[in-house]
Amino acid sequence: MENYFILPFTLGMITLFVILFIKYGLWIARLSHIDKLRIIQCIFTRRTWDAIVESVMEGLLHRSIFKRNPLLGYMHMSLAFGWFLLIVVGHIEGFLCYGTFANAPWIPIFFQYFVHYQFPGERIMTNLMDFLLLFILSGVLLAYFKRLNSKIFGIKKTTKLKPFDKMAMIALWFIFPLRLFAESATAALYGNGGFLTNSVANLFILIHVTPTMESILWWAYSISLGLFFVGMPFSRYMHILTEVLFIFLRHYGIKLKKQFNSYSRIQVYSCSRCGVCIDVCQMHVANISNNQSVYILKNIRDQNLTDRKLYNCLLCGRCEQVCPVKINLNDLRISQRIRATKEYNSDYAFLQSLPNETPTTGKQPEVIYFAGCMTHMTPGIKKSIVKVLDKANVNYIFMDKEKGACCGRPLMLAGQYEAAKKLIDFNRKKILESGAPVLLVSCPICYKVFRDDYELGQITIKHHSEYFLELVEQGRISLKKSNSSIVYHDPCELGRGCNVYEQPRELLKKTGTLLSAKQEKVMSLCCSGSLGDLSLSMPDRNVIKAETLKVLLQKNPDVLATACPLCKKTFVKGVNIQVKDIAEIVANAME
Amino acid sequence: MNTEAKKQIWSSYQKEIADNNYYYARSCIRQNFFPASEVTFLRILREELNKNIFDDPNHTTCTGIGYHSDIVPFDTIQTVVARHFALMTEAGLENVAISCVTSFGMYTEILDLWHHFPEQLEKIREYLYKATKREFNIPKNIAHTSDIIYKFRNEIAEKAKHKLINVQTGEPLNVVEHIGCHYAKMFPTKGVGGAEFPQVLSGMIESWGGNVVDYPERRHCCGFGFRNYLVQANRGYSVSNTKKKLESMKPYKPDFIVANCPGCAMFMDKWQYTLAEMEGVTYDEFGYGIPVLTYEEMAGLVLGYNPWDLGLQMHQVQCEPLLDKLGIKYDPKAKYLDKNGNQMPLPEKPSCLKV
Amino acid sequence: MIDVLIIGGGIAGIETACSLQDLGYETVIVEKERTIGGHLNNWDTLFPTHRPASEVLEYYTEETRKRALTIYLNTYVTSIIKLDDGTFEVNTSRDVIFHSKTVVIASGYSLFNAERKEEYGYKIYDNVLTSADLEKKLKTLNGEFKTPTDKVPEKIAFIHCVGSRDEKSGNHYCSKLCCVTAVKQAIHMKQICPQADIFCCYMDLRMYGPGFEEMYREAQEKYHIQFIRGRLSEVGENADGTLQLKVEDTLAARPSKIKVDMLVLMVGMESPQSTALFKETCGLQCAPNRFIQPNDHHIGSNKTNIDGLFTAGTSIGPMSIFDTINHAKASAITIKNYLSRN
Amino acid sequence: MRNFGFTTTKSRTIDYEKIDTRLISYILQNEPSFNACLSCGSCTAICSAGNLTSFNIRKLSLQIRLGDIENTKLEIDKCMLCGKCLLECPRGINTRNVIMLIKKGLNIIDKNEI
Repeated sequence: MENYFILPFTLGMITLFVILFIKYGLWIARLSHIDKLRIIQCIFTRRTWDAIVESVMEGLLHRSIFKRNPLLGYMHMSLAFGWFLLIVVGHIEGFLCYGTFANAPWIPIFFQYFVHYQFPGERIMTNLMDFLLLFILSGVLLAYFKRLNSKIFGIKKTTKLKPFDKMAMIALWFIFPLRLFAESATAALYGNGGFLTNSVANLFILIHVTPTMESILWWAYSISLGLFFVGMPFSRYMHILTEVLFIFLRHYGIKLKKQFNSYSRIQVYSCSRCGVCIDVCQMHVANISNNQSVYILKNIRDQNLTDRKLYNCLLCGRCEQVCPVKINLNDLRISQRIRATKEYNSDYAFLQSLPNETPTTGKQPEVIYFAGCMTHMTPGIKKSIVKVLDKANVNYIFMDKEKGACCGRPLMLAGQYEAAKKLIDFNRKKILESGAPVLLVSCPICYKVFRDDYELGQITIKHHSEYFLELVEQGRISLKKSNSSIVYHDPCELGRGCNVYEQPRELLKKTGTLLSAKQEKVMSLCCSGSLGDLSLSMPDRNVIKAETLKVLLQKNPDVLATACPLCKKTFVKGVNIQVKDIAEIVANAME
Repeated sequence: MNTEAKKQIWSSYQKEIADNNYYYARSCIRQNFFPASEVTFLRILREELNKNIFDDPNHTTCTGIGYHSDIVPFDTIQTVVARHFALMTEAGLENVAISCVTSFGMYTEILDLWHHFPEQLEKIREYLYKATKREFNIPKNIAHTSDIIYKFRNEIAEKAKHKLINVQTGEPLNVVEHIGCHYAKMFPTKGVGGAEFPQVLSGMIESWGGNVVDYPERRHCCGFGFRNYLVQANRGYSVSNTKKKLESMKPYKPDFIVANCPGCAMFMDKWQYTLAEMEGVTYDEFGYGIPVLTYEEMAGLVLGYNPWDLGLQMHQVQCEPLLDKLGIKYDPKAKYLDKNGNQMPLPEKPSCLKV
Repeated sequence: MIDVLIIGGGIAGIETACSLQDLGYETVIVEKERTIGGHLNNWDTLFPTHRPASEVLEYYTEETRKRALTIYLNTYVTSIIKLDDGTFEVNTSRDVIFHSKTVVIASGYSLFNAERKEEYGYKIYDNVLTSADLEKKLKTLNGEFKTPTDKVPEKIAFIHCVGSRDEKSGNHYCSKLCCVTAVKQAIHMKQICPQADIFCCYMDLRMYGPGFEEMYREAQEKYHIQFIRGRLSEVGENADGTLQLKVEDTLAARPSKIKVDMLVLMVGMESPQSTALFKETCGLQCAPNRFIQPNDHHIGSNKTNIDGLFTAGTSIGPMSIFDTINHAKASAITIKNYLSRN
Repeated sequence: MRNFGFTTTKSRTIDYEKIDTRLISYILQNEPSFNACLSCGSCTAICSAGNLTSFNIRKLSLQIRLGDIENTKLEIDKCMLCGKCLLECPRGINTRNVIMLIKKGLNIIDKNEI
């Protein structure tokens, strides 16, 4: 009769397992056939081990958060790893006491209540459990503080909560203090506590603790556990287990598709809302604080994502770089845009009626050059590219010299996937027909889409910074070093988008003194001109740009170099120093 | 609306109109579509106002329709007009009274041309002499016949048997006046009130007790536009313009329309039938259409002439509701009797417009 | 013998007097109305800040009082005669003859009489106002704004260039301030009648001054005022008393008709009749636009063809308050140079 | 209805009483900067789609204001969303968002949701 208090816990746990079983079962069942095959093929390979290691490192130890913010990392770690150990050690304790691991699930949870007698290693285990409890409680204490004042964690904003989240969170906050009090009450009555529980028990003895009070405390502990378990699948704490599932699937090579599918859903539910992405988002500069990835994922879960939030993102990818769970935040957002706009894709019927002429050079061309819309707005870059190609004696075709269709990336960014495919087909045909082995592009926006979506077969796609470096290395052009100091801005699409960081720097080092910026390479700031954002107003863009420029120009360089016509156009209206594309710098430095 | 200020503006331009002794230049359209209008005009001038007006059997069309449809050369037309002046000169007259607004525009234009290019006048004199052995003087005064009625509107008002008042309510009738484009839009100084505010018809209406409706499309063309009507494929354009006017005046519930140009009167009348047949719309409250009168017919009604003698039965939109409002007695049986009292064939009934 | 006689007690005249007093000269102002301040008395708010016109007026009233400026009110000049000794004899309606070393014409402007554009229906249709009428209405506004026919307006149109840039009005020149005034008034109307649709029909928008373009943009973006590029051709009255405007939307290249409850005509500035009188009595040279011809457009805009006769403010052409005050200050310095040389 | 071999033509006159404001209100609600257009035409001159077709975004923006939804449907599909107009606009109008709002607006008008 007096053991009924285990019911809330037990029912809660059963509910949790049933729900998780159904949810995960459905998600995995809904993965594509190929993805399922991938899982089966990889399950007995090293990948599983890697996934286990990462699960421990990230899911339990929260290494990535630790790296970014030790205090926040400690908080996450103490809760996750501490609790995990509490369960593991609890089971060992049960084993030591009963001689078997096949105990009822509530035995390790309420061990102190059930076992008042001595068993081998009892003192060590009790004190170890007390230590773990203290470890967790320190994390809980930090969590209280974080709610009250997130700033001490170096976080500017914290996430807002829904009722289920609140319930689960409050339950979570109570679980461990209640466990402490319940165990202490038992210790006060039966003297079976460790160093922590005994200390609290000494206080309890002062107020004459009774078995009824003990019972109430164990009930409360059980209820808070039960509430937490019931609330968990409907709250952000769902991430605790989903994250592990995601880590495994990721290791098995499952990739995010353009369409929002079951894997996307797993990613969405893997977000722990640690808030690291909020911190790195440049939108704060413009006082925009409702559109960061964590909110978007939350909105996707709650199905209340508005267009304004969905489209108000530069898609710079900085949040993706810091996400401890490595969620594909950009692609998730784009998949939402695809979903939101799928009813009104254009068919570009006019492309069919355009004269289909692929320019030729007579000889076998080495390169086909695609300038793209943005390069046509920066004639300096276009002229420089042509100058370098001529100087190096490259036999090339200028694909869109007079007229050209857009590459499709801007459409892609807006979610117009079907429409973009039409443009891709149109351009793809021209590129393939040219017979050139290399596609040269001078705009990272185009570069990204050519690499990811064009399926150009044997043709290698090169950004001009890569190609020019090759020309230098092959001795087809030589560069003269000047004494001007240069700071390089990594365009989002080229750097984080295509992992090209070093070639532009190599080239720049040959033409001048390259200065480093405080935030560069993977953490480089966005210029604010991004086509990824549809709703950001011009004044807000200007504010963000000013902040980026402040970082870039800290060391007073002579030249601000970039490798993207859009970045150049964006910066040029905000600074007094020279803003040059790498193509222009190379063209000027040619001997 | 400040009507006083409005009236002041509308009467601010006046022109000189001869007092007596006119050479009458008839109108092709008027005598065909409103066969009693010109007779009524002559009757009013001769019987009511005791004026001398010469109705010459020798005069011809001015060829204005041919001119505006690009099939008669301008030199030819000038010679035809010169012949009319010769007939006037031969009749010992100096003032022309022109029944048609397009003719009025043609005469005015030609005189203006001769004024600026005297060599052209000499050439035309030569042409006319070669062709007919006639010679001519430039008329002293050119007036449209509506100008003459306007000039004597107060005399007519004195003799009026009926006023433009709804006898059932005692309220003045709402009258839409429409001025032909060629009356004053080409030579504003040649029209009473100029181009923007021609007063020639509104003056008559107000003198005879009616209320002039000022509606937004008051100055818009009736839709005739010669070329637009003469080519069947273009008629949609013509009827659309009329529709625009009718739609604009409809909210004012006009009791009738009066026009000084025979073409305008014809089109605003006949197109109401066409629009009713094509689109099922009428522009009055009860489905009869808005009656369209020439100013001669209006003057005739005011002077108490028999509506059937005025030829009102020849209109598309029937005039009986208007006659009832004016309190004019008429014999419905006599409507389609000819001048000898024989029954004429009855017109077909339109499918939409009530008769 | 007074140093400077100033004709006109508007802001140009008062500012000239103040500046001259600071430079140590004795001035007399002659004003035809019974108060000083000129047109500013009838104005509600000023562009581009929407500040009450009364603030500026109060400033000058206070200055006048503090400085004890000599002003003859209800007095108008009947002739200016330049004497052989280079001084001036100025006759007035009051049988007072002034003798002064110099004269400043600060007689300002008069508003274009919108009745001259008959087709716009001013004084014919009740709901046609001029920009000046609207200012008066706003100045005395008590409670809800209603049109002259007592309706809360749902649609209002502002017509730019009434009597300006119009050969038919006899004025080829641009009055310069009507554009920005229209934008200011449109914003004001939108603020007090938020439900109203507001149109501005313009030929060109000349937002030349500081803050003007910004205000125009605000009018578009924040107040959703619709700018239609096209000049009003004709106004008709609908059966329900609303006005029907015919304007070509020249950007769409299509005629348009707009039904409005109230029409505001942005009347331009004209040279006042007195200028013609001065021209007659002392041979003052006027420009083809009938305003006084400055002796030199660039470096002598306060001078006239007559030595000792100066101008301040809009007597030489349309000017904003900002420009007028500067021109008046410049006038004072020009006069100082003249007086100290002679 | 009788056929006379001709019909009335629709008036070209813009009647502000009869303008279909569904699309323009939807756009302005979500992108107020659209109202700041000066009709300068720089967007149109630089337009990638305009280089390949008759697409004229300046004209289109006027037509949208005047409620010409049918023509907008035909025209808007030509835009490739490349964003050159965004960089060119002297009034900083968020043109790409306007385009997406037009597309969405037309879609929800089709569904009778506005």
